[in-house]
Amino acid sequence: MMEPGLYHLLFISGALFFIGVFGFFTRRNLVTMLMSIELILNSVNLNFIAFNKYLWPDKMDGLFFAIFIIAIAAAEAAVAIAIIINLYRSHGSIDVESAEELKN
Amino acid sequence: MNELFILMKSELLVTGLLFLLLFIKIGKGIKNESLLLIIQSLLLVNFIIGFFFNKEGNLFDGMFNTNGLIALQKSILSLGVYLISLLFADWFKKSEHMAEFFMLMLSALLGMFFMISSGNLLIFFLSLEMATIPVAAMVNFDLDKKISSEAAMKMILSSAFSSGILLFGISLVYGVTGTISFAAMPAVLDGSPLMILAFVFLFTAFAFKLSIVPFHLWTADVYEGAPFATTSFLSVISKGSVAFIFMATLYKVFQPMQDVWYNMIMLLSIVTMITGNLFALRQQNIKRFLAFSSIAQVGFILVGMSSNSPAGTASVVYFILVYTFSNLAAFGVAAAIASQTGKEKIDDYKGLYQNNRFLSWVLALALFSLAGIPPTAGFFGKLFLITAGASKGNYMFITIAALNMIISLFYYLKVVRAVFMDKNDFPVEKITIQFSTKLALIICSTGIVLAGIFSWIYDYIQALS
Amino acid sequence: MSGSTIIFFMLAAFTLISAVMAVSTRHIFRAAIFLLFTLIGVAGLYFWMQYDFIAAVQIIVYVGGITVLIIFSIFLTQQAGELLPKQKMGRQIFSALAAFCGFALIMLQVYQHSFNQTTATAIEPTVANIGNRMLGVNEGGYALPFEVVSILLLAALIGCIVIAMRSKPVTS
Amino acid sequence: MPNATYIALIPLLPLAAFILLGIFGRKHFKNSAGIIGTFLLLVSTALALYTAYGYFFDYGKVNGVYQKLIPLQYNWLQFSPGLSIDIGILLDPISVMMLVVVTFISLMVHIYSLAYMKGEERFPTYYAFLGLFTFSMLGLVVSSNIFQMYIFWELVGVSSFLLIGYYYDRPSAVAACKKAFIVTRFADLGFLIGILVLSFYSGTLDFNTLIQRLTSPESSELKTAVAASFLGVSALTWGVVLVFIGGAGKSAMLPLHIWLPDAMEGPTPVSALIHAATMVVAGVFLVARLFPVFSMSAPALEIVSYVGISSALFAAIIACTQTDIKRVLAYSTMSQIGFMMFALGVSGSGGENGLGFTASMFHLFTHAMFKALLFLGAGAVIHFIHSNEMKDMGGLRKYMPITHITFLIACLAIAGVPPFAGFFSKEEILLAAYQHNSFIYWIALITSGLTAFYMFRLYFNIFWNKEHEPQGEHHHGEGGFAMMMPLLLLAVGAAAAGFIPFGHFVSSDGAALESEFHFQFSIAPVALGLMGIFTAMWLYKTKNNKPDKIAVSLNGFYKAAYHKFYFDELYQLITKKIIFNLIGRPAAWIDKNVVDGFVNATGSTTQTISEKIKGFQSGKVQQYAIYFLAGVIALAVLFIYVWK
Repeated sequence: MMEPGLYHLLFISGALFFIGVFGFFTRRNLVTMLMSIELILNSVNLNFIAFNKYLWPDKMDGLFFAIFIIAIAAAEAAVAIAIIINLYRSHGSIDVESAEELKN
Repeated sequence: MNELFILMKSELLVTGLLFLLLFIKIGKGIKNESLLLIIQSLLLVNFIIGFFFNKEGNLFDGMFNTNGLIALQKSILSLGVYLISLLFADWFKKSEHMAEFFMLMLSALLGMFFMISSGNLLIFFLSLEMATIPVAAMVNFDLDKKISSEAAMKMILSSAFSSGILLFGISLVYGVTGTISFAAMPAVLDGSPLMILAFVFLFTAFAFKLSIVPFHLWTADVYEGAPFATTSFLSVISKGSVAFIFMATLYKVFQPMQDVWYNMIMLLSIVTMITGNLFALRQQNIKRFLAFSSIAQVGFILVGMSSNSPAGTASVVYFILVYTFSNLAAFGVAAAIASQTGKEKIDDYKGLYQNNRFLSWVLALALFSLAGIPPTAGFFGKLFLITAGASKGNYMFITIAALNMIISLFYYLKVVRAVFMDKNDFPVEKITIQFSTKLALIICSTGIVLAGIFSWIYDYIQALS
Repeated sequence: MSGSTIIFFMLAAFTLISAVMAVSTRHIFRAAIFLLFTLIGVAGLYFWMQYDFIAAVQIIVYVGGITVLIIFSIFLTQQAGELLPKQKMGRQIFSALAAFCGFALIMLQVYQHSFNQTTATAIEPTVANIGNRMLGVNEGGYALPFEVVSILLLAALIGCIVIAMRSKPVTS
Repeated sequence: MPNATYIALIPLLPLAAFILLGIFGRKHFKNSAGIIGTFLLLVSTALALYTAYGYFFDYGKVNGVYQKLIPLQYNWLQFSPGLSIDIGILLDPISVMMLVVVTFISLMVHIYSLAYMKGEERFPTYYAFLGLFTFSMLGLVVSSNIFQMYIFWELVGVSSFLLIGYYYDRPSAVAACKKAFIVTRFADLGFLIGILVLSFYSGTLDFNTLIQRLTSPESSELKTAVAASFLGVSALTWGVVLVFIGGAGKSAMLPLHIWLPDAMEGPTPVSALIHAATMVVAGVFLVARLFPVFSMSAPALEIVSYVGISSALFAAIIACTQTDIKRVLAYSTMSQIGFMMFALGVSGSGGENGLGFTASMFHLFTHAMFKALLFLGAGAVIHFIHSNEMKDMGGLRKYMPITHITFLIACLAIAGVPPFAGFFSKEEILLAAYQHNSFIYWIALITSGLTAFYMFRLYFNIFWNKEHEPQGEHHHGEGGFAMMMPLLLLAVGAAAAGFIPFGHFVSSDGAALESEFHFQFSIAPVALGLMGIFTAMWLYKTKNNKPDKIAVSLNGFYKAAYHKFYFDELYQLITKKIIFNLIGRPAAWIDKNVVDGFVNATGSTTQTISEKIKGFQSGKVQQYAIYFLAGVIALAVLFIYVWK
């Protein structure tokens, strides 16, 4: 087996991304869906850092992108959790299938 | 330093407004009525200042760009926000958290300003999120309604998923090209399969925000559940801003890949128009109806966008201006009716004309404009889009677009017929309209009529693009 | 096989297995803990790449912030000991298929692509370098995004407060 | 040079009437709306006559050729340096003639409506709409730019929509106006695309430049337009054929005529305006306006002439069987417009060849007179009887002498009996057809015989046949002076208009065209016409059962014609078949008898499809995300592997 490098990291991040996507599709609990989103964002961060390190170390674009993504993830998670808690209070459940009144 | 204040004047002004509101809220002691008046006048000032001290230039190593066209686009968005503050006065006054609502709306607007001006994928992504996350909170503002929180949940989860896809796309673009700057990108785009893949990922984020089929599924649910003020913000301001930056990105950054994106846009435009029309036909709720009709309108915007020419830019900007007037007028009328009677169904609109002449005429005008019937401005808007799109010589595409325009007549006329001609034993009773709402409806109607007749408006936009 | 390689593969396996567990276990607390492990695994990968600063941020913000937030929300919304509801089999299969197709497509393209590479000298990702750029306004400076994010966080804060601070009971 | 202000006032005065009455009419001019509208139009008519006098006898002619003058041009929207939308006035023989026709007929309708529409609740609205309608048509005829014309063209559509749906509390009126609007918009789509094609190849929207660029043999634009082809047909032909589709829609040519008979739901004076001078002749005018370009494409001209002749024959046959008098007149309009169309189709451009063009315009002119007269007369009859059905009429000659005489004049004119107006124009058309295409000539000859027959069938059924029995109610006579004056004026026109040496004024190239009389040539049409008249007289002059007997013996054909050759049914059948195969649920569709089949069927197809696809909008956010990802993957695969 060769020295681990860019392609290995891309494999990990791709796998992580689609594990997250799978979780997002199948989890019925809203909080666990949010957790899947965090997995997706993490995989993207991994991509950025890997590209930064192995391909473009002359600038730090990828690194900074990753830092800002973490900040955005925090903001998004906070608002999402506020919304989920509010939904819990009005619907009495955080099952995604309990909130399907709007359709067609 | 002086230059920073001039180039970023809109952004600084909106930030200033945001903090002013924050301090007012902390200080307390102001009634909703007077606060709303203050906000409205500040937003008007914001709109007016958009026309002064415009300069071309960039800041922060090209992360922030501005020019006459961008300033005009910002002015259109400011106008929309100002109209929203007037239109839904009734709802604002009743709301407990009006100041917060405006703070969120202003921060979303600020995000859109940065987005339009962005010269780099990072700032673009951040401002896109900034234009989304506060809106998700705004969707939840009917705090005592179940559907409002359901809509907010759908919005935040869908948009988080979409940003995940977008970010993956951006990371691939970064990996392939080594840059995230818009200016440097065209030179290093290689059109390799991985690049196309990355572009598709990137593209879908725009498609999501613009509600292009098949990335539109959240739209109608969120529109229906959200309060009217948020719905109209989403369908007009949010869509407009994304359309602007989308166009700029396609024309400037992805110019080398135009063969790919032309086909993609053509395909999705056709699918979007058809799907939007088909779904609009069967809607009973006025918000859902307008949601799907706006999806069909986006299909049309894509027709103009596909032209990849200054004429395309001008036609899209012009159309969005007209669309702002028409759609806000339609939402304004619907909100006025809903806030006093709670009626949101099209069947409830039967015989509206009997007691509410003014509202009926404004609604009819707005729908005619959306349907593109001359001599309303909507006709010219669609016409310019089609003419711009036709410059590519793809007549099949243009014919399909024009056919869809006729199909859309069916459902717009259906509503107009309900309002004017259908009989109803219990029509909507006489509705008292707030002064500011009336003012906004008059501004919108005037805009619908005059934006078509005054050719200098289009000439002005064209001169800038 | 060098020690660094072994560490890499262990980290990778740890991350991916935790991630799979995080999306498949039916105990919600375990899911949260596996998520934590995944995040730590990713932080480990950053360390392995010698990007210490980002690894530290990852641990502080994710592990210290977001995971705690998630666990709090679990406390607020979930009865302890209850298993998560099961998704329909059809949906599970279809989702797995879709995710796998996407993964295969991306991997196919990535492995077929020969990436360009810079020849310029690298900048070490030290805290000093990062700090200088974070607040720089010239080439390579990130002051503007920094400010934008700060306003975004403010807006998110306002949004959260309004939504969570509800006084009236739900009517319909 | 003409004075631009006067000419601009011609369309602007009716617009002023529209704005004034539309905004203030209901409050301030409840009773005086009619007078105001009529007065403004009177001024406008006077100005039009003045302009016509000036153009034809003073400044219009240079070296024996009528010039195309542009007294007013305002650059409205500049697309690119060469391409702009202007608002302007183009004066040439046909537009000047149309100015006179439109204002005159509209004035007659205005005066007539003073009495006819008296006491209507929305009287001011009615006059406002009439003003808008007149304004749009006048704007259309003077357009100097093809795009300006398109805008007015759409405005004509909108205002006819408003007028046909004037009685908006009648469901049939609502259905009719919707049908008219949507069918003509389908056709307008052809026009719009045609404009795009023509302007794309000519690089201009201005009529004069466009015609010049696409007709002069050495121009490069013409060469590219002829060379470019799509599906084996040159771009030039596509362009003009698409424009013709627009014209055919407005002019109710086969098969886009389905809206016309239903459009009778509007008030009768409006029908007079639509049929005589405004909406339906717009299509003929459009072809005439672009005639030089049409004449560059032989296939296009052939399409025009065959569509024209088949509409003429088809409508004449249907008209023989209708019992609603307004429907008879509607089909007769369609038939006469068909005459004008094929006259254009068989014409060439310039000199002696342009006989068809002159004949067509001449017929448009005379037809305006007698068709307006027929409709207004029919309006008087309906006013008197309170019914549209022939069976309720008969023996009215004693009760309405003026209407009777004027109606007779109009019938003689349309039947082509010398020396009434229709004789001259129809004869020219037949001559043009004879010289060009003998097949069309024979069909046209038969049609003109049929025309005489159905018109006199109408005439005898209304004024002779059985005796009228006053049913006790008090009779308000024929209607006042306001209703009779237009009839008399139009009767003078219908009787005498034929003596105008029309070819001197209007011809395809502006130079005078001598029209000759061939005595021998007119024998056949006149004889056929008289034969038609006498047949009608024999059948319908007195009450008898001959028509029924004939109907029985011709059972199948009569029935087919009575049902408009099952045209609506055919439409339904075709659409149903398509839906059949698409959805596979035949049974539910068969017994559903929809009147405006095509429009409704399209509507319900889309409705059904939209019902089918609602599953996509399931309300499940995870499903949305799956579709999202599927869309991403599909697009990526499509553009990476398939569509490179």
